[in-house]
Amino acid sequence: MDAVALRWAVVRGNAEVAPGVFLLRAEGAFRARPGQFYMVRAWERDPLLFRPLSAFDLSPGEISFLYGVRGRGTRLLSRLSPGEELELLGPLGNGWPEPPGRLALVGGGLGIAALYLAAKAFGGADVYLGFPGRPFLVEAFREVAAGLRVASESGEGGERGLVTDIFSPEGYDACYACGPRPMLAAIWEACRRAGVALFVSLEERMACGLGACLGCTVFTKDGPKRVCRDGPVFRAEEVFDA
Amino acid sequence: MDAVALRWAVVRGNAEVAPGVFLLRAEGAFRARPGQFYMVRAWERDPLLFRPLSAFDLSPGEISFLYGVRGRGTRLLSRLSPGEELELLGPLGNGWPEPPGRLALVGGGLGIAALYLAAKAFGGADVYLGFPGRPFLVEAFREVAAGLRVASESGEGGERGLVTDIFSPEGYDACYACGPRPMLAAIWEACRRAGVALFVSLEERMACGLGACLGCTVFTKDGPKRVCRDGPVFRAEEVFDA
Amino acid sequence: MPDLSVRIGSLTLKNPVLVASGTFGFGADYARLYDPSRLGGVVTKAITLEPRRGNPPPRLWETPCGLLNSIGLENPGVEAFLREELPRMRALGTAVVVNVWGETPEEYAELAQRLSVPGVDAIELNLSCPNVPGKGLIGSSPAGTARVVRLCRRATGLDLWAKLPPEGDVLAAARAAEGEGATAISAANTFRGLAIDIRTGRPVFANVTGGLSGPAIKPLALRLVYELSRAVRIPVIGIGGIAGWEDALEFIMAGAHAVQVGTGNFIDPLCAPKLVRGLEKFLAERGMESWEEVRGCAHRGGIPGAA
Amino acid sequence: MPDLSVRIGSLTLKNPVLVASGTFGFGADYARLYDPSRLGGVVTKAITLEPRRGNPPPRLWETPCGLLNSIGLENPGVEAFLREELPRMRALGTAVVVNVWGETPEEYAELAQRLSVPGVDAIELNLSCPNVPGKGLIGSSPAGTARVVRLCRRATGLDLWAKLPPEGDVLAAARAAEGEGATAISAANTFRGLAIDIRTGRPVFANVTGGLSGPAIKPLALRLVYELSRAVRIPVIGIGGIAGWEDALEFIMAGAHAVQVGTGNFIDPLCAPKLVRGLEKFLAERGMESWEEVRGCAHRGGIPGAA
Ligand SMILES: Cc1cc2nc3c(=O)[nH]c(=O)nc-3n(C[C@H](O)[C@H](O)[C@H](O)COP(=O)(O)OP(=O)(O)OC[C@H]3O[C@@H](n4cnc5c(N)ncnc54)[C@H](O)[C@@H]3O)c2cc1C
Ligand SMILES: Cc1cc2nc3c(=O)[nH]c(=O)nc-3n(C[C@H](O)[C@H](O)[C@H](O)COP(=O)(O)OP(=O)(O)OC[C@H]3O[C@@H](n4cnc5c(N)ncnc54)[C@H](O)[C@@H]3O)c2cc1C
Ligand SMILES: Cc1cc2nc3c(=O)[nH]c(=O)nc-3n(C[C@H](O)[C@H](O)[C@H](O)COP(=O)(O)O)c2cc1C
Ligand SMILES: Cc1cc2nc3c(=O)[nH]c(=O)nc-3n(C[C@H](O)[C@H](O)[C@H](O)COP(=O)(O)O)c2cc1C
Ligand code: FES
Ligand code: FES
Repeated sequence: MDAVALRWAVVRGNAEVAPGVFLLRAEGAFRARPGQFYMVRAWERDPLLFRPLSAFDLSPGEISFLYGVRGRGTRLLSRLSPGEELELLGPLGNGWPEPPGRLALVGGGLGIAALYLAAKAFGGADVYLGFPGRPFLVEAFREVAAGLRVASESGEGGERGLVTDIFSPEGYDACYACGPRPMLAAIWEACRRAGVALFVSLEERMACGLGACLGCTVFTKDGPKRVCRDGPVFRAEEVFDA
Repeated sequence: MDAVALRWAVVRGNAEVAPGVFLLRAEGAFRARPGQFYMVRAWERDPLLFRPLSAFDLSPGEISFLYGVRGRGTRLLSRLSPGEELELLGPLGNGWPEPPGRLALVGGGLGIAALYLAAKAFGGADVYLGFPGRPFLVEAFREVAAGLRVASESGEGGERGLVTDIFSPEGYDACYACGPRPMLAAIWEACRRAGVALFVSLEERMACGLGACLGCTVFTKDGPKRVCRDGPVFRAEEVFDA
Repeated sequence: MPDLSVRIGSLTLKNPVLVASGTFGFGADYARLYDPSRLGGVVTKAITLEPRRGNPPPRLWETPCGLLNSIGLENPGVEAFLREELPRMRALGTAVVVNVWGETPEEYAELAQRLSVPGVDAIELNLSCPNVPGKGLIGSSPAGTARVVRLCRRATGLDLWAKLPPEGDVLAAARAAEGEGATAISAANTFRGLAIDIRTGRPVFANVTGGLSGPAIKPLALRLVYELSRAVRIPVIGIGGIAGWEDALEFIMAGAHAVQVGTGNFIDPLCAPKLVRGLEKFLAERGMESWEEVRGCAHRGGIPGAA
Repeated sequence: MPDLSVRIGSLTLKNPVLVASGTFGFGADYARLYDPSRLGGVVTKAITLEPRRGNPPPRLWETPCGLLNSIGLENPGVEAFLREELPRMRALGTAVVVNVWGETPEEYAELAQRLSVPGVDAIELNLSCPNVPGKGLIGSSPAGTARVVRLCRRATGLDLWAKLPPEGDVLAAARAAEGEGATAISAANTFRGLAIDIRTGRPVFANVTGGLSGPAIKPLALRLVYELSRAVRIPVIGIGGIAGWEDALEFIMAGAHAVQVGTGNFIDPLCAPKLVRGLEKFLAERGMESWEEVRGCAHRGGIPGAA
């Protein structure tokens, strides 16, 4: 069983990389596998719970998170300044498996947060990113991707359209995807037809993050599974109707 | 009826003037009479309520509060840094009356917060301050007081003892006092004997601060009174058993 | 501009936002901050036949996102209310609802009768004050509720709002009130709670328990309003933890015709008028002209056309 | 060093801090953070005769200082529990209390009988799960409670803790449980609450209502425990919104023999062991050797000698 720790970390930076999207950097030596996440908080009792965020990047002495401002929790995170502290519980979840061969990483919107570390760790992967608005962090991905294609609504920073328009599973041994459910479903459709193994990272509301409360359960073909402990990464055939 | 406003003010400074005692300065043009207070907050819903604090000082473009860290609310206030904002509802309460002649101001502990503006506004008053620990802001009071005497437990910064040891009402037309209940009771005893008019500033837990909720009621000889609206300043014979 | 007005019995409120009994005095205090004519109505502090001085301090205790109070019905009595306060309240420019509390059903009826004067728009029967030493809650028994409403119904032609406690058999009490001619159900009063001062080991209030209000209780009050709005046909007025327009909207979606803001006034003194604006904006943005489609939509599969 | 231990029926807990059913799994998850042997005991997620998959997502919804849940009894069933989980739980080094839920009193009895094996220290009868579609709460009726406890009392020699809902006639249900041989009363489960998603106008949970837990309910649960500890002679175990040692102490002062931490585990995963340390420090600083003087002191005028 992996060790999990509850730690405080000092904020180093919290830059708005796109409207409502922040890259939060914090100090400390952290170990997480690609696709794992942390439960994050920087408040006392309101809101009550931690917020799950994927480890976006790790470097010696630093961890970073890429997050969008959605509600109260992420709004409070976005107000953090360097020197302030946040609480981190993790690393949590299974993370992406070791890739079996040629790998495509497909991310939609903030789903790209779960893929950067994968691109970095699993060298040689092609990366496909889709953005509803203006693309962000494309240059960072370019540095770690074997190939990179970007889709956006306006075509800015790449091609016009959805990430599902520019991605085809042909030629890959596996695809790892993270993003909104309809995007995952479309990619599953394509991978299933092409016979390419698809792994997806899911999101559910979480209370404990550790596997104890059964708040994040999804129903799969193999029975109920906890996104926080059995996931967040699942084989697509487990969670989508084939 | 006095106008009351709800306003945001930017913090200019928040210095710890003694262990656990802070002087919070905020920007803006405020008008309050000596002895009036503001309902203050710098948080969302936890804690739920504003905290009542006396206007310690006013100068053109600035208001300040002197407060001790007691619980959650004052602890949150103590963490405010310059540039951050606080919400102020006020000015509230009746404040000290115009003094009838020779005036003594008697403060114990953080009760001194309600007296500085009075010393400044009602020139020529003698000030008596008592501190359980090390005295603070004595120099500020010296500048505005006609006469100043200080008592503390160790004798540091003045005489050893309680403020009730160094204060005698003889020769005054009125005495205004703020501090812990036992101190007020002792001063009432002395003033009653000497036939000197005593006014005291009381504290009760408050929800609205405006007079609407009846949460801060004290029972007086003239019936129930609201500390926030009918007070916080009361004639001593109203609130103490003669 | 959408029409925010709502009809409760014989009364048309200009909007569904009222301020709750005991949290807004008689309106003058908050009038120093804003014009109460922006509100749908003001509910007074509970009025009793004789003046009462209420409970000794402390009367307030904060809890996580909640407030315990033990005010205990301090009020000047009906005579002084009619003489001193009502004339001022008539000038507020909004509906005046007088909250009353009696020791017996007969006292309620006497209050209702004496308050049947111009300027009083409705009477709210406080069947649920948890803070009177030695008194149970009339409103937690359907029979007690029925008796109070019946006697008051005979004593006055004014609209009668039955304000129920959130505990006990509330649905049965509401049906009993409806059966006896109540115009509306106000749901709910505070929940009975307790705090102990760990420095002394004693309950903080002389009366031991207090009434819990504020955002903490919102999910509980909302559940109650949802159930009540199905249990009775008369309008339900939602009360409990409303501190933003989103909260008010939840109550309306659960079936409330109107809402009352209590502790929300203390969290933000401008809470109530902000609610009015927020609700108006919501309707306008959705292109809705009135409350029809939204009120009670949680019972009908949601807002028409929402994903 | 004060003696923190407490006796509940035949069981001696090393300290009065347990973790509540459904919030700590079977102990292994939090064991990655700290050693559960520091706790007085672990209460399992509710076990049923057959495996259950529970309710569809979403199952959680945050409210001000509270948490609504609609888990719906997901669990592997008693057989898998005995085979897979119990052996691991025996190694935790603390008391193991198995929370059970049945559709009928007979199911409870069968569960109690099958769980009467080495390694199970007590059985907590969950008479109060608010989240099962179409099911009322057995524990809100004294007769239902009595019947469950009676059958279970015949089926097992283990201690039986009756876990009651916080609503309904709880005092009568507790007396009924005591009368039928329950060892302790666990008070309480979650309160029934509701949330509506204002974007859709629909209740957020498929099952409409959920159970409210967390600091928001603390004053309500504390009031209940205060009343229960006077209503029955068997120990009361206080549950509801405990998130710090001060909260736990309030419950003990109100008369609880032990407490359970539920949502507090989510607010701070180290909440429970911190509670143990905080309580120990409190007793030590006051020079008290045991819980005698503190437990229930709120009924007796407070801590002896406090101002
Ligand atoms: C394993 C995992 C990893 C994630 N990684 C990222 C990431 O790297 N970057 C990022 O921007 N977002 C990520 N999310 C989503 C992120 O957790 C939510 O956007 C966030 O919790 C919203 O909190 P809030 O207080 O701002 O929103 P609110 O809507 O106010 O939150 C209310 C409640 O809903 C929950 N919630 C709301 N949206 C989601 C969601 N999509 N998934 C889960 N819970 C939700 C919150 O946790 C909270 O309990 C991840 C989610 C999961 C489960
Ligand atoms: C009119 C008035 C003027 C005041 N002026 C000052 C001042 O200038 N400087 C200063 O240091 N203190 C002043 N106080 C006291 C100050 O309001 C409390 O110390 C403060 O509210 C404590 O809040 P907390 O959250 O830190 O403490 P907590 O104990 O956590 O507060 C819990 C609750 O108790 C209330 N409370 C606690 N102590 C008091 C108290 N003594 N009086 C009223 N309510 C209390 C809080 O408002 C809150 O509702 C004043 C009080 C009143 C009524
Ligand atoms: C300080 C205070 C005083 C109250 N006094 C009364 C009262 O006199 N009559 C009454 O019916 N309700 C009274 N209530 C209850 C409120 O009207 C309201 O029902 C309750 O607070 C729940 O709403 P909230 O959560 O918005 O505060 C009082 C509440 C508070 C907080
Ligand atoms: C996610 C979750 C799951 C729960 N599951 C159970 C359960 O299976 N059986 C039970 O008796 N109580 C269950 N409860 C209730 C808790 O054990 C506890 O009684 C309640 O949450 C109140 O305590 P708290 O405020 O400390 O959380 C659950 C509570 C939560 C939050
Ligand atoms: S969040 Fe608790 S089990 Fe996943
Ligand atoms: S604080 Fe509300 S009346 Fe004084």
